[in-house]
Amino acid sequence: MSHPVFKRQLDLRYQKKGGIPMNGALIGQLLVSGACSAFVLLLTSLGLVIIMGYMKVVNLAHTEMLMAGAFMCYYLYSVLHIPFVITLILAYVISFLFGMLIERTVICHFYGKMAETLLATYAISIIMKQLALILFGKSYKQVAYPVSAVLHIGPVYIESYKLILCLISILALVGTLVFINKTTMGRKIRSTTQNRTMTNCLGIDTRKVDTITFSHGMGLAGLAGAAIAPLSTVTYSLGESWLTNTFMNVVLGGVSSLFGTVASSFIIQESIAVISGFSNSIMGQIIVLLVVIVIIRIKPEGLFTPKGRR
Amino acid sequence: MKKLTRMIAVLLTVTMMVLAFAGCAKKGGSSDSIKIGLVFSLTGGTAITEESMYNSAVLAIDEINAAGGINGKKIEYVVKDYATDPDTAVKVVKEMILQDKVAAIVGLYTSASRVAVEPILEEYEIPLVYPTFYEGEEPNDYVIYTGCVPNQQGDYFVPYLYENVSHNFYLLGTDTTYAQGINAQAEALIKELGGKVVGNELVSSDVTEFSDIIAKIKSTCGNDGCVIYANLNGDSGTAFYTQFAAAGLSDKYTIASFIMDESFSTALGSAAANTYASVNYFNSIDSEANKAYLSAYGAKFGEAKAAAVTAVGEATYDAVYLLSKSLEKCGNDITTANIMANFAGLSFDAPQGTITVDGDNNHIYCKARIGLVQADGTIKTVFESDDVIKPEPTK
Amino acid sequence: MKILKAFKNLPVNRYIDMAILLFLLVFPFCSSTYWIYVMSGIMAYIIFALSLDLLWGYTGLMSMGHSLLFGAGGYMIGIACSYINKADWVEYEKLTWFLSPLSSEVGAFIMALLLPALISFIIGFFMFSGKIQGVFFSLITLALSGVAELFVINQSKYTHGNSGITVISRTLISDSKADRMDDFTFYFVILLFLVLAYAVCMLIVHSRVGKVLQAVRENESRLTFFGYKPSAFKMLIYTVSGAMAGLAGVLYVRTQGSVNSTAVGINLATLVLVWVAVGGRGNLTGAMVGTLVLQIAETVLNSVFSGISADFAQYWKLVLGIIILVIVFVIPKGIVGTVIDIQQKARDQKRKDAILSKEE
Amino acid sequence: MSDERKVLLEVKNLSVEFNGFKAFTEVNMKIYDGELRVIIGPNGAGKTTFMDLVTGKTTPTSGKVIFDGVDITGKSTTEITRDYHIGRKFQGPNVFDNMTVKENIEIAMEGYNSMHRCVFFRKSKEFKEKVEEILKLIDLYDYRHFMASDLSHGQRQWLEIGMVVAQNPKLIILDEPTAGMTADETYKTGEMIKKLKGDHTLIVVEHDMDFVRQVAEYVTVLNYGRLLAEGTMEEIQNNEEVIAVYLKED
Repeated sequence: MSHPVFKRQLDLRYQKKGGIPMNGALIGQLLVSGACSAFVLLLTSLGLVIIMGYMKVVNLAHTEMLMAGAFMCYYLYSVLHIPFVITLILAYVISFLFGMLIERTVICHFYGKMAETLLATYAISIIMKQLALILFGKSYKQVAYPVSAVLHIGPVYIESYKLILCLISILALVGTLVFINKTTMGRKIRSTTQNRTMTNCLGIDTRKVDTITFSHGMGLAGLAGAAIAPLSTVTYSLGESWLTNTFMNVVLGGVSSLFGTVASSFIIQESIAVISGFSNSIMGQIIVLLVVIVIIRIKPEGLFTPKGRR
Repeated sequence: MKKLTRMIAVLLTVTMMVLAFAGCAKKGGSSDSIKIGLVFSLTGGTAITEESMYNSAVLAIDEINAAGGINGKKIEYVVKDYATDPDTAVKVVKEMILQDKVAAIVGLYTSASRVAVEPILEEYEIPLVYPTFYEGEEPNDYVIYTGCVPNQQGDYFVPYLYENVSHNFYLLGTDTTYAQGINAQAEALIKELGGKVVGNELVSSDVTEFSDIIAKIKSTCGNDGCVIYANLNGDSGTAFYTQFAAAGLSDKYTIASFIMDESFSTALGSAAANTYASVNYFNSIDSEANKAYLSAYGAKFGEAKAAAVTAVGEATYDAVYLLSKSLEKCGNDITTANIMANFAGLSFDAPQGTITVDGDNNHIYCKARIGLVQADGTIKTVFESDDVIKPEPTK
Repeated sequence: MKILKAFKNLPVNRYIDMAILLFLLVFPFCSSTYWIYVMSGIMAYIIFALSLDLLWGYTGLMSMGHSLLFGAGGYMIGIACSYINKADWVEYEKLTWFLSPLSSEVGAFIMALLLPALISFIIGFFMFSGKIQGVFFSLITLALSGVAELFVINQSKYTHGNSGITVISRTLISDSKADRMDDFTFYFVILLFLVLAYAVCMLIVHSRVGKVLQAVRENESRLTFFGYKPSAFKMLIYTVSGAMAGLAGVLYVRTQGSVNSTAVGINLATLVLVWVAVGGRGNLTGAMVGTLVLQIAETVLNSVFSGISADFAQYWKLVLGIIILVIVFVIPKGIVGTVIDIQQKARDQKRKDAILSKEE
Repeated sequence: MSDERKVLLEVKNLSVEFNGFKAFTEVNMKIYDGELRVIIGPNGAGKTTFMDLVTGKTTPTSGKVIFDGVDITGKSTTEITRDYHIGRKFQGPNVFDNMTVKENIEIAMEGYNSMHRCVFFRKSKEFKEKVEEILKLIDLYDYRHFMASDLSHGQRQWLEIGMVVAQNPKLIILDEPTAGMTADETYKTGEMIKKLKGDHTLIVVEHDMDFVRQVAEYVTVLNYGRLLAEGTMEEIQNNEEVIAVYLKED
């Protein structure tokens, strides 16, 4: 029979702990860590938000694109020793082209049909994952940190690569904002979202607009995948772990505003970080997700929907 | 039009009928061979870990057949993919039992799949050889467990770490029954030894971002040095090692993990260096049996793959050999009762050293080993128990 | 004669329904035990798919987390079984108050239907009174399913964490091995439930409530101008659908002999959407055909591919993905949806001709 | 028109503002039982706002809507439709596309819209007859098994009129019932509306002046959210203010 000590401990484990003595330094550290995680989450959900917000397509292949991006990072940076910055740019470009291919061959046939796009992107995600399994084999692949220094600011530390990730995240966000709000193409994208028929009547090729939007979303996913590759190992199953978080983030942020995504990334990650400081991190995750749902109930369009038309 | 619709209906019915009858086709086993079933995740979340298991099983079968088989009979095998899904595991195990009429099954990795198929084994009375180290359970009458259980790992691991590394432990694990079990065991042992548990935390298996946990570790462990007892699965585990090293904490604290194995360490490189692992087999064991095993493995599947052979791979190799020995003892009277009875007391000179099946609980006597991951990704044995240890799966 | 004429005028999918019923009735007499077992599981999944079709196909509520309700039903049986049979991992003495009905076998069965209904009622009340619509409903249900998976794994005291629970298979209510039916009998028990579930679905969709639900799908805001309260109808159907998904969960768990966290997870939730979409939604038949086709395809592909060679085995999922993609391309309305469309068009043409000739 | 007739709908000092924009300002209006009232006015005159206010889609900033002697200001659309019997036809044909014509009418039928009425619903003979009658009224009897989406634009407009009639409301509000119709169809619609006049009170909002001439008895003109004029068709046609507004439009 069971060892008595072991049994007692088993009972103990149900009164879950995880709480540790809190102090100012730890809270500061958790806030900083939370912020880093928030930027990572923002980066990984950006592509999803753009495709969902501007095209009303639920892209289930998004997380598999992250996985593909991570593999690009592995083969370009770790195997071919291409400089990291160029690797990121290449990852974006390749993913962009891949997105273009997918959009032109598959997605473009199903606009306005949510079920069909869902099914198509689901099929694509299975195919991508299985192809990765077959082509890249069953092993963990490591991408070394491009920079490894750790910065200390008072009692708080931060890894330099995390800072770079924040930077990439901000650049991707700002780049997208500039692209959407300041360029002609961006104007076309916004007007297509507002009123497709009207935009079409103005002589704008909405099909081209769709292709660009989708490809940009996929490109961002590939970029994000490449950027997060060093954080973990690269495997064909990398996408799975991001599914819940990225979709949840989009739900809270609302699909109509990128600022909403920024805010919700921070709300989710900071609260998980702080709550997990007091209790265990799984309950933290569950509580945050439920709170998110309550918030959506009160503001059904997501936290930050633009107030009037601009 | 009416005709068309009717034709469609008829066509549908016919296709379904054909399908149904196709399912009826029986394969059966022949008189000069013994059929066994292999079930591993060839796709799905744990396919990486299970690759060396599958390969080792095939290697062992080929070796046995090359040496003349079992009492002159060749081993024939069917392989099924359960895709890390317990429901699929149930389905394919039933298929192997009912359609392929296998005499015994070797395989499975996740606890969920083992738990799910146990009722089927009981119902159809087919033995399963389960080659994975796991959290321990009340032994099932139809399962032979060729992996080690916590009392063959943790009972030596925790005191070793206490003596050689630090008295402070931060317990971390994926939210699985396995990690819960071994972390609870560690907690009890640490208390008995007089050490201190400074943190105890479970994370869900899809967490690959450890900033906040690393922050907590840094804050609670302070400057005294600490063992991070991190039993994290798959992608989550590799992410933790990587980020822990990147945060520059590897010099201050030491990670120790049951789950660390060669498939991790060869991939992680320097990020895993100087961390501890504990299991009954390491790739680097310096014995003739092990060399023979690895060179045969390397010849068949490639040298690079041989470097990533893990304890579960070796346990599968043992599992097939133990099964063949048991079948051999059965002679021409291959029944489940005989197979199970013959396992008791069976010994095999495995790559890890001699292992023996404990007739009381269907687990194996094996040595406990503790390894230190080197910078090149190999795991060097730093401790080995003097003798084989009796398995206590319900402890 | 009248009956014959009515039979002739049936929509084509009713013929397919009859073909499926005939097939399911004949199937066990000409198949192996293994296939009887596989088909039992598929029939449980069909009930699950039907419950989603009520919600998605008829009411237009695309739940991306329907497995939450399926798993809730399954877990009720699991917890009851482990408690009653004192599984070796069970360390609690008594069930908490809201799980206390699980201490009896019948109580567990009732709970397995009521709890999913209650959960879906609460979620429905929460969302529909708050005007959460469209993609947000889908995403929230998706997230809930994800949360449920975490929760089930985390509450290992009752659920045995990620390892899952073993239950007595092939009984309906009893938790003792002695009451186990053989595969053949149990197959017909499930078939009976399937026919019942199908009858309930037919009753609902052909009733006025069903028509109102379709109107909700078509144009919810217009419906309020006819004096309806769409949210009440949505809650009603979500609750019914939840109970039905719970029933499917019970039957599936009883077929498999175990329940684990994948039963509430996102993976199954997505799969059931795929089944319904491949078959064609909004006609019940599609849900059945889709589930049958894809589940049989999955089983056969896995079996055939691993039969060819082990290295080949890893391709089966790839082929499955390609099949889904091809289906979505060639027949975006789903298998049955397309067939119905062809028939509808032909009938419309006939009616148009009739009207024209009358006018002349 | 004598003032002794029963007032069915009365709006008192009704105003509404959207973010500072005054869409409707202090309008007073009375509509009598059994009357057919046509409301005209240029774009942005507040016609749609008026209908939204009456049917509870928009809540007024100030003022009151009194229907059949009861204050219905601020009540929900469902309540107003169900308890006070106001039916509304929308501008574009707003029907249930993937349902048959007959099903569309059946859904709309009066008195079966509460939950328990729906659950315990059985098709009575009267019900069937009423549905048939309406189908014939809107000239879609032959098309009853067609999907609403397969009908022509004009037929869809009629279908929606039929649906509103099926509600058997005391007051029917028709928003541009002839929009997008051919001349023939428009005429047919006019006759349909005339047939309804005896049994129901109707408010018709319309642009097409030929059609207005065909059906109108008494006309209200709105402009910039204010009441511009009221009177018989003849009076309105000679009203200088109205002419000015309409000329300016053209």
